[in-house]
Amino acid sequence: MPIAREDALNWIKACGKVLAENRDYLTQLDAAIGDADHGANMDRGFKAVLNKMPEISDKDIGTIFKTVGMTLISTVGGAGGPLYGTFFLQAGMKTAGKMELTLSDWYTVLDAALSGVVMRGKAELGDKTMVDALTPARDALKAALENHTSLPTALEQSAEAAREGMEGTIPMVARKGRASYLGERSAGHQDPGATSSYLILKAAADTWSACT
Amino acid sequence: MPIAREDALNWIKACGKVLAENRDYLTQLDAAIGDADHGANMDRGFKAVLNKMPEISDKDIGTIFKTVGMTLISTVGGAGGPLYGTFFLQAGMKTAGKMELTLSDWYTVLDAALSGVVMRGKAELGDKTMVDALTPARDALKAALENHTSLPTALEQSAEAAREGMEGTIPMVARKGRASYLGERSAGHQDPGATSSYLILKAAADTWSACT
Amino acid sequence: MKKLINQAADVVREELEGIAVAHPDLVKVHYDPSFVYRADAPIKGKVAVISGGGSGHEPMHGGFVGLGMLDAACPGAVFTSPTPDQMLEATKKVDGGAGVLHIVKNYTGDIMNFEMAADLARGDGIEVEAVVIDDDVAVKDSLYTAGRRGVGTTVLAEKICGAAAEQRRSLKEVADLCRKVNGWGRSMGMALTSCTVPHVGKPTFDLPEDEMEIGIGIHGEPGRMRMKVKPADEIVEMLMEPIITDIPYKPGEEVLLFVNSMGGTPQIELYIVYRKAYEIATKKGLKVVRNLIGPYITSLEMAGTSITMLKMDEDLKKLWDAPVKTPGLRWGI
Amino acid sequence: MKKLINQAADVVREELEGIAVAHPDLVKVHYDPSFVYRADAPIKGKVAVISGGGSGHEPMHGGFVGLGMLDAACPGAVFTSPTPDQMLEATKKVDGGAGVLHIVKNYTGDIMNFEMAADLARGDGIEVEAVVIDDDVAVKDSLYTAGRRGVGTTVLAEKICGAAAEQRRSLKEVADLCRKVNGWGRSMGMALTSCTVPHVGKPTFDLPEDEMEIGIGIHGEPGRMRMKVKPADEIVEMLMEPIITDIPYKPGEEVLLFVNSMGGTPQIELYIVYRKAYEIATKKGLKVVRNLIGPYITSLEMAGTSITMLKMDEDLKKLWDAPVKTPGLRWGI
Ligand SMILES: Nc1ncnc2c1ncn2[C@@H]1O[C@H](COP(=O)(O)OP(=O)(O)O)[C@@H](O)[C@H]1O
Ligand SMILES: Nc1ncnc2c1ncn2[C@@H]1O[C@H](COP(=O)(O)OP(=O)(O)O)[C@@H](O)[C@H]1O
Ligand SMILES: [Mg+2]
Ligand SMILES: [Mg+2]
Ligand SMILES: [Mg+2]
Ligand SMILES: [Mg+2]
Repeated sequence: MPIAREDALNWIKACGKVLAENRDYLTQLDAAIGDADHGANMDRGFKAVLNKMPEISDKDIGTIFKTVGMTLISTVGGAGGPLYGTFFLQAGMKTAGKMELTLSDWYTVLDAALSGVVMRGKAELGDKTMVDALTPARDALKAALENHTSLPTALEQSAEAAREGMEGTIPMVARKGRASYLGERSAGHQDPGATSSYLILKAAADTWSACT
Repeated sequence: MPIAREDALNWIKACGKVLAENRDYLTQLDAAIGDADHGANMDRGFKAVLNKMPEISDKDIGTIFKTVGMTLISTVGGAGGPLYGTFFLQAGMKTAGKMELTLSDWYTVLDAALSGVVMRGKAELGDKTMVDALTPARDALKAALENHTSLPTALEQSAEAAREGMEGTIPMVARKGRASYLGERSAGHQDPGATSSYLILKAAADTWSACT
Repeated sequence: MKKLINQAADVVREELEGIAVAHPDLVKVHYDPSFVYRADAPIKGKVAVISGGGSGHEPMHGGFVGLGMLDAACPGAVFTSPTPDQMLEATKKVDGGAGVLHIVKNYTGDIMNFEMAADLARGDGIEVEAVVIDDDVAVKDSLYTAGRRGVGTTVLAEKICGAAAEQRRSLKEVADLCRKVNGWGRSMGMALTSCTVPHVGKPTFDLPEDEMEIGIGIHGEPGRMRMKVKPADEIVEMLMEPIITDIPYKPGEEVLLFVNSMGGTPQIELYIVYRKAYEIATKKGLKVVRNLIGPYITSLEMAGTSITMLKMDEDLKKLWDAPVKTPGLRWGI
Repeated sequence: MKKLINQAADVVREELEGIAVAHPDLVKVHYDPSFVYRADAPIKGKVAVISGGGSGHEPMHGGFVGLGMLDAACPGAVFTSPTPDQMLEATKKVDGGAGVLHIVKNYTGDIMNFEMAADLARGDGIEVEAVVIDDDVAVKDSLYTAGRRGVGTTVLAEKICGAAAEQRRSLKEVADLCRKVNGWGRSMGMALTSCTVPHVGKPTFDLPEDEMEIGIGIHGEPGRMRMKVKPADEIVEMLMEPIITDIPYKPGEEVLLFVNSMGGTPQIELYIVYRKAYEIATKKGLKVVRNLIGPYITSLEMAGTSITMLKMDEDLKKLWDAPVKTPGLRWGI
């Protein structure tokens, strides 16, 4: 079966869980090159999202994603709020009215979500931001689509690409976001936003491993 | 020979030296039950006194002591300034015009100096102040006088009584000065002012050990 | 972590509750979304000046709400910029029909959240102008990065623009004035200790007993470089040099000199810093005609200081001297 | 020790130099002996109000010199009361012929040094009254001890007596007023961290990461007791209880509530403290009609807070509201 409404809901729940678990880890990464709040911000936002679950549990995937986006925008703040908010709003636009998603749909979703993030934050590849995790993840999906890879494998490859992208931020000198103030001192640290992006995409791969 | 002008000057110099050496020790004692300044205060005061030495090196003992008192008053501040200032002013009154001091003179001096301290600070024996070192020192001198003890021995006995008085402040609960704010918590600590008083009287015994 | 707080999660809300009972004559507090606003808002025909940012910088911004300064301020979580709905609701609450100026510090999060709020407010028919403050010379300015941070000049811009709005200048005039103040202000800061974000519970960075951070911002982020602690005079030289060599001060010009505590540095030290900063400015031929000394834009309990210089002209001097009555800044009334 | 200072021995002098260049319109600084005095002193026919004490409590007292508050302030070494010659010279400098009030905090050193100065000044033909402030309820009052310390009420007394002197009340009236304020004010403080006296170079006391001192004074002295750190609300209860149960507050009465930072506690925490203190006062039926929130009587960079309550009447309210223009406190002008 393709990714169903319930699967989408489960993914959001899984995001909430994994971000709560990694709250201190993300904050620690942000303390090194930022302001020590990324974990708390994401956790606060997804806690608010989980509180909204009852309202959206019978809605279409577009409404689900849009609600997640709106909730993140009004509860996260900082850079993460508008960026992840836009990510889910864009995902919601591409899935308006939909009750299930194929691999090709998911590619369209991630591509639109990433474009939203880039449009909002104006970061380029190599700026040491979440874009450095999201872009290879999107590209991996595209390659998987072209290679007719199965959905679970494609999701795994996408998450793996995000992980590599995330690790790839370590040597980078930040040009966007708070880490950019540190100049050369930002090198040698993993970007917190790239890390939360990886966690979210990994949660998708884990949650949807039985989808086809 | 009795205590001569030069001996008096040498005692003041010895006080300056011993208080500089014990600056940190006195401050440490004051940190425990006061405000961590007694060492710095006494050292600042006696440094100013030493700067005045050239002016008074040819003066009588009364002028020497009076100048020490005035200088301490205008440079020490805190409780120590007025108390030791008064101590030396009173000593100066009893030695006005004098070029040398006998044991009996010295007893009169210390008695007057102590009375000045008590008048100014209104502390009683057992209040955990310098009075607890000065009083037995004065009493020891009196006993020595009555027993026709030699000057050096009398001074040693007086300093030893001051030391015992100083140590006797350890178990006391302070009723005067800054340590009184601590209530019961002031017990178990040696009083800084009693300690500086002992150091000053011990310096007299050491400096005047060859006097008769 | 030792702080006079209850639960880390309640810090901002309880602070707002304190402000509400402390200054009912000056400000009111709105919760969910939370913002502080002038007790007499909206003021018909007056441009409203509002700002916002993460909490932990008090008195900025909530302490600057009142006559002659801000009409509203939106506090985010500690060191986290507020959300668009806070800025939107505050904008609606204080708009007196003459438009609203958003004073935004140049942080990616603030920029994005405030942009969203401005778009939404414009959608509701409110005229909004946003001016971004980016005065921190510790950060290299560049088209390819997030640019300079907004720090000390923000306080001065809020005072000056608030006074201009009080004179009933138009939104465009107040916004242009704000851009002028930003163009004429430069800041740099340093830290002797880290601060501790309440929900983190431990210092953001470890700083050995003999080291300091130079070129810090106001969010507990490490600075541009770490070095051995130096005497105050040398530290002040390190901060003043980049400020003065940057545009736009020329000998003979008048300046405002602002020596700020990062929160934990007491006033006795600030005056030692001011003394040297004044000496350096004067030696360079600048005339210090106004000053501000105290904890005005802080980073929780961080020990350290920042210095801001603002070039002054007659208009700015008059606006600076104009009456201000807020919990955090008051004179002339 | 990390501080923004040069040499420990130069701290007070350099601070005074900073004050001198920062506020030439308000105050002048005299060195050797050192004191800060009103730029327009002496004021003919006005009672002069002066105070003094160890340094390290800034803005008290030097920051309170100016119109409507002190005519002069004498800074001693850090935490060491000034010497008689400082108080004498300051007294002579600001006496406008109507006499001089010495506001003295109840510490043995301050009492003795100020007494000597008053005697000398009287010898010079100047009328001097001295009023001793002893408002710290952490210390048991007793005839057999040094008595209570003078803490937060001092700031309030200086403001109120300064306003009364400005109205040209007589020396006796201003002194009686000061005694009334002292009788109506009560304070208690606590510390989360010790402070470090510059010339000592290490903290006065060691306080483990999970402990606090309750009932401290303003000289870095340990408090009445040490205990585990508690939530802010419980701490405030521990401070408010002894203040309120002491004379002289009755339900229905009006009070001024003063929440003070010991130096290192930032404003965000002070408002959390204020919120609870206000709640407790209100629950006891007291009407909080005025307040003061900030670092006004500090203990270097110590983290902690003190709370002062002062019973108010119509006269005190008017005097509190009267214009004041000093580096550390300003309103109405
Ligand atoms: N301009 C940008 N474009 C994309 N991502 C960005 C941008 N600026 C910052 N980020 C991401 O946001 C993350 C920080 O988020 P967060 O800590 O929540 O916000 P803040 O920096 O405001 O405290 C960074 O690690 C980075 O991945
Ligand atoms: N009333 C008093 N009478 C006699 N000695 C006193 C009195 N009060 C304080 N002292 C002495 O002064 C000492 C403290 O001096 P110092 O630290 O210089 O002054 P301060 O207490 O003002 O900081 C105490 O240790 C005590 O011996
Ligand atoms: Mg962050
Ligand atoms: Mg002492
Ligand atoms: Mg942030
Ligand atoms: Mg002292």
